[in-house]
Amino acid sequence: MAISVEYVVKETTNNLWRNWMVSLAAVVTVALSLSFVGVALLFRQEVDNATARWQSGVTLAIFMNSSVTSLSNPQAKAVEDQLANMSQVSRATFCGQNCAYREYRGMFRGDPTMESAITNPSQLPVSFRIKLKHAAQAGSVGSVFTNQPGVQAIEYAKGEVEQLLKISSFLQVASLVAASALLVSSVVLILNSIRLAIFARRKEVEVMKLVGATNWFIRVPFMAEGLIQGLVGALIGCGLTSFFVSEFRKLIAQNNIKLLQPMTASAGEEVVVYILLLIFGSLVGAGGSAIALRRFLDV
Amino acid sequence: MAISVEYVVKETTNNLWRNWMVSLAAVVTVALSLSFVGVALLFRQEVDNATARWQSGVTLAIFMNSSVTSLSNPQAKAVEDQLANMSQVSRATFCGQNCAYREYRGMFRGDPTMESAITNPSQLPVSFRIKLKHAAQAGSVGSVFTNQPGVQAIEYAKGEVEQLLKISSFLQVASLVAASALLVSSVVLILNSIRLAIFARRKEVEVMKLVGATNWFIRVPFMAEGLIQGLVGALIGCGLTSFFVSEFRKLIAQNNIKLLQPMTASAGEEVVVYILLLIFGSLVGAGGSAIALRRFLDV
Amino acid sequence: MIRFENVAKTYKEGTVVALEACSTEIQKGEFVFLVGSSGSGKTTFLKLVLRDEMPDSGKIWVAGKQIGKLSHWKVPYLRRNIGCVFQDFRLLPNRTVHENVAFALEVIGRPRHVISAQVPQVLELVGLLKKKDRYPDELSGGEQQRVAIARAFVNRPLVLLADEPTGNLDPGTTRGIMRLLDRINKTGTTVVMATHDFVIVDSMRRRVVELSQGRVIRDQVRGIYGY
Amino acid sequence: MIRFENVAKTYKEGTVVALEACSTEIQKGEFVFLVGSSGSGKTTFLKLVLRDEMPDSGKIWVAGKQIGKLSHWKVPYLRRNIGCVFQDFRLLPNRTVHENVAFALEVIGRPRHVISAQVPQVLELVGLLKKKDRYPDELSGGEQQRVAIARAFVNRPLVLLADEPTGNLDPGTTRGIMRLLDRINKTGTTVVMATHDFVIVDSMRRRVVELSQGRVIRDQVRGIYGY
Ligand SMILES: Nc1ncnc2c1ncn2[C@@H]1O[C@H](COP(=O)(O)OP(=O)(O)OP(=O)(O)O)[C@@H](O)[C@H]1O
Ligand SMILES: Nc1ncnc2c1ncn2[C@@H]1O[C@H](COP(=O)(O)OP(=O)(O)OP(=O)(O)O)[C@@H](O)[C@H]1O
Ligand SMILES: [Mg+2]
Ligand SMILES: [Mg+2]
Repeated sequence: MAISVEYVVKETTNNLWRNWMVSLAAVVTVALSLSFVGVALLFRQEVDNATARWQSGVTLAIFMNSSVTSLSNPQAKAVEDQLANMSQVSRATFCGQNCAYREYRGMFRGDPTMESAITNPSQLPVSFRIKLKHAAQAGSVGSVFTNQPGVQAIEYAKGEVEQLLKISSFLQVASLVAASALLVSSVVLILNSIRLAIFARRKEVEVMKLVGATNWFIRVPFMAEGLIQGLVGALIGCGLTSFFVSEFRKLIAQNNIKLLQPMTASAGEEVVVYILLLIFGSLVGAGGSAIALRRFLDV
Repeated sequence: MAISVEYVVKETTNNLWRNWMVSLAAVVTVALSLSFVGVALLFRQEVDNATARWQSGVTLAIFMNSSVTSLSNPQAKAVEDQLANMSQVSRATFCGQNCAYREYRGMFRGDPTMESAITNPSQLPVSFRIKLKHAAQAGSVGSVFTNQPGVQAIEYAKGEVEQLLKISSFLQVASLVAASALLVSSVVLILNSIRLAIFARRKEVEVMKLVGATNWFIRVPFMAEGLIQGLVGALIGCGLTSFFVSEFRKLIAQNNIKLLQPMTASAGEEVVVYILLLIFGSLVGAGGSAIALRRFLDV
Repeated sequence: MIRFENVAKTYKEGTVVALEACSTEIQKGEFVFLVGSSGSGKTTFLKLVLRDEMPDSGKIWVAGKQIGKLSHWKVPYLRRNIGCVFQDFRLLPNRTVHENVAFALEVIGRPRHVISAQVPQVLELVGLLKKKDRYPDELSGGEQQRVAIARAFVNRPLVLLADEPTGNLDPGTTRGIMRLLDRINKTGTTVVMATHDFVIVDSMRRRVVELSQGRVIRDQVRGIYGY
Repeated sequence: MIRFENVAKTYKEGTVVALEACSTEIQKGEFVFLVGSSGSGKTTFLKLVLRDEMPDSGKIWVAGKQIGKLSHWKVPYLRRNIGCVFQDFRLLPNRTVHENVAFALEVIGRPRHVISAQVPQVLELVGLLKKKDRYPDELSGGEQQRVAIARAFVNRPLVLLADEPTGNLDPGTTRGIMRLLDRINKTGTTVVMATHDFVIVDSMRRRVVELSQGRVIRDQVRGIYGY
């Protein structure tokens, strides 16, 4: 049997309006919880992108003694040969004193202490920058060179990247935990708003059943209610996510926070996140309705 | 008329149990929203403490040319005299090459590039570290020395502190906005759970009114319900706050994130935050009950 | 029109017996009083006809269909052939008389022109056309019950079930309702009415089916309330 | 015991008149039938006595107090002097007979030993002591109404109000309820009962107050339902 769209719209609007407080709370909670999900997802994407850049660089560096100033030094040569023969190494490049000086200048531009400290490439040690096939092998490759003559130190490119990854994964876990707790609240709120709608209309439902309305005719307006709450919540959640992320980027850009600067996500990646949020929203709405209809609507 | 405690406990437990789903959602939402409040408050406290330390240090530094190696240099002497005569300056200390070297070693401990770069105090510039009466005067004081002979650069201690303050205030605003939206949801959820309890017991309430139960006798179990939800939510919120904050500290300590290391709050400050959360929780609970009783319980 | 064959129905997992080996047959166009003391199973009988409850055992035919075999989604279509009237009217308080009656047609998807044709017709029949814009609480009990009957009858059901439709009404109003049910019955609609009102039963002299502890203990063509 | 002086009561901002210039007096220990057609104001009369509604004008005395002047928090104490019985019983389905009756004492803060003494006594009076552990839906309609009467009476009220207490019951059960009310009246309790059941009114021959459109149009000492 055809259910007129007009009827569903009218009844759903009525239902939403009658318990506007609960509907609003449901929408707000869905929006918040999905914005947590959205921020966590986008953040993850951005951190992935940022660390991908880092990873395209160096995973391991072997610093030579100050006595070693170029590749022509036999100790440097020995290291180079060894690296060339290691299957775990995907690429190894030599960074001479000029390379080190360029890097140093770039790192400490605008910092007078540091700038005045090194004024000559010869002050800096040379090093090998090694890209591995698998980052996890960094330790085993590094240990080979630990006591090699001429080698001053092994540096793993972990420092900042790892800190960034750890803080971001901590924040992600925290926000996903908050999001899932909120999603539970959202489902309960949606469920409740439908339950109250069902209750407010219990007499009508009773009469409908008596005079032979089909079950779907009775159910559809309530289902539409849950779906709308979920979707509106998700839309607002998308807005919040985009607002938060763009504000955060602005803040980072304005303040020149170097560590976080490479964090970006492409428009395509953002859209995927928003679509995910909308899907989540409708699932939450549909889930809430389904439970409410099952438990409180006896048709 | 005395209301027996046993009666209130029994009825309140029943009410909470009957709509455990809504009660749970209410408690979870209160807990989450208060943990946002708690984290925001504690974070603010910690950032205050951290920046207070920074501020007890230096707000302005004047770096001298590499030709200036000690206070006995007339250019250094000139700067020192000028500083001594400026009323805006609260304290100015000279940091010679040994002082600079100590600082440098501390800053880059464990970083071979940097450690091997400077192996001698004579490689570093000397500087004056100045504490001002009002941080806002940093610009005007600094500008006096900009073109002074022997001065290489003026550094303002703003960089990191300001970044920290900006990011933390952004996170605080975001989490307080989320917290207030969630507090609204909490009130609605508590209100709802009481509304459902009132509804589930409407027949009993009707009989109670008929046989002459006093209004308070009828109200108290419902009020207790809201209060308990608010308080339990607040307790869990305190737990979440303390868990989050301690995990965050652990993370920072483990990873040697220097910028964030000075962030701590004393036990007393934490306790104040927890008490605030408990007060918020009971206010939310009482607010929710009050609205529900007013709107849905006709006594 | 309605046939019960050895129907048994219990509540609360068999602990409360409502109907037991109940068999009877009601023909098209009959007017039947269902009598019996409180708890004898009258309401249960009517609920079974409406398939609001399912029998524990036995077979029930309504309008030619064995309703035990009816699939779940067909139940609404069965109900469109059955009108229902209750003691407590069950009108929607926020709808006018006209809207209350029209509601019954709307929710089964009748087009608007059918509704605007049929509702005034049935309101005329129950004598409430002039009060069609009043709300239920602006009507007397008897008038409200007539609206309920109009709603039950607007879809021209084959059967009209009435569960103590006059229990709340004063004797004068009761007589009005009975005349109305009689008129509806004369249009060919089968009427089954559960009642405690022996004055009505005794004065109308229609078929009386008496239940006692869930069994048919009497079936009289032109019966009275007691023996 | 109950005195109405020119009481008027309207609903819906004065648009629906329920009582108009209604004056009457009921003495301690009387048994009064309140009759009148549907919508004549019987239920409104009882609600005013209970202070469930407030009159628009006029004065009402119950048990020696003018209840219009009663402050809000004293209303519960007024109600402890008044027992109420309704057509639909209003029992709590998840409590046994004993618990239903005890509930009325619990919620007014009676100590437990008083409850365990009084409840069996009143259940004895209504003849349900043996069924005290049953739940309402395991009882017949008449038995349920007797539980409701027990609950209304357990606190030994001065007045017992009954609004169509036999509307749902079959004639045999109705007679049982009337005997019980009669017994309660003989203990000295004033009984006011609104009813449509002319058979009862005509057979009991007690004082009859008839309302019509909110006015007392008849007050007969040993009256009948009609004229
Ligand atoms: N939903 C239910 N749950 C449990 N028992 C029920 C239910 N409905 C009815 N009963 C029991 O089934 C039996 C028959 O009830 P039914 O309502 O059919 O009687 P009735 O003849 O309509 O009585 P009345 O004249 O009081 O309306 C009774 O013992 C009743 O207590
Ligand atoms: N809550 C209410 N809101 C609006 N009108 C009401 C309300 N309660 C009663 N009325 C109206 O007041 C008038 C008197 O109603 P009341 O219930 O007192 O009559 P009654 O004598 O008890 O009738 P019945 O025999 O049908 O029970 C009626 O017209 C009724 O419609
Ligand atoms: Mg029945
Ligand atoms: Mg009435």
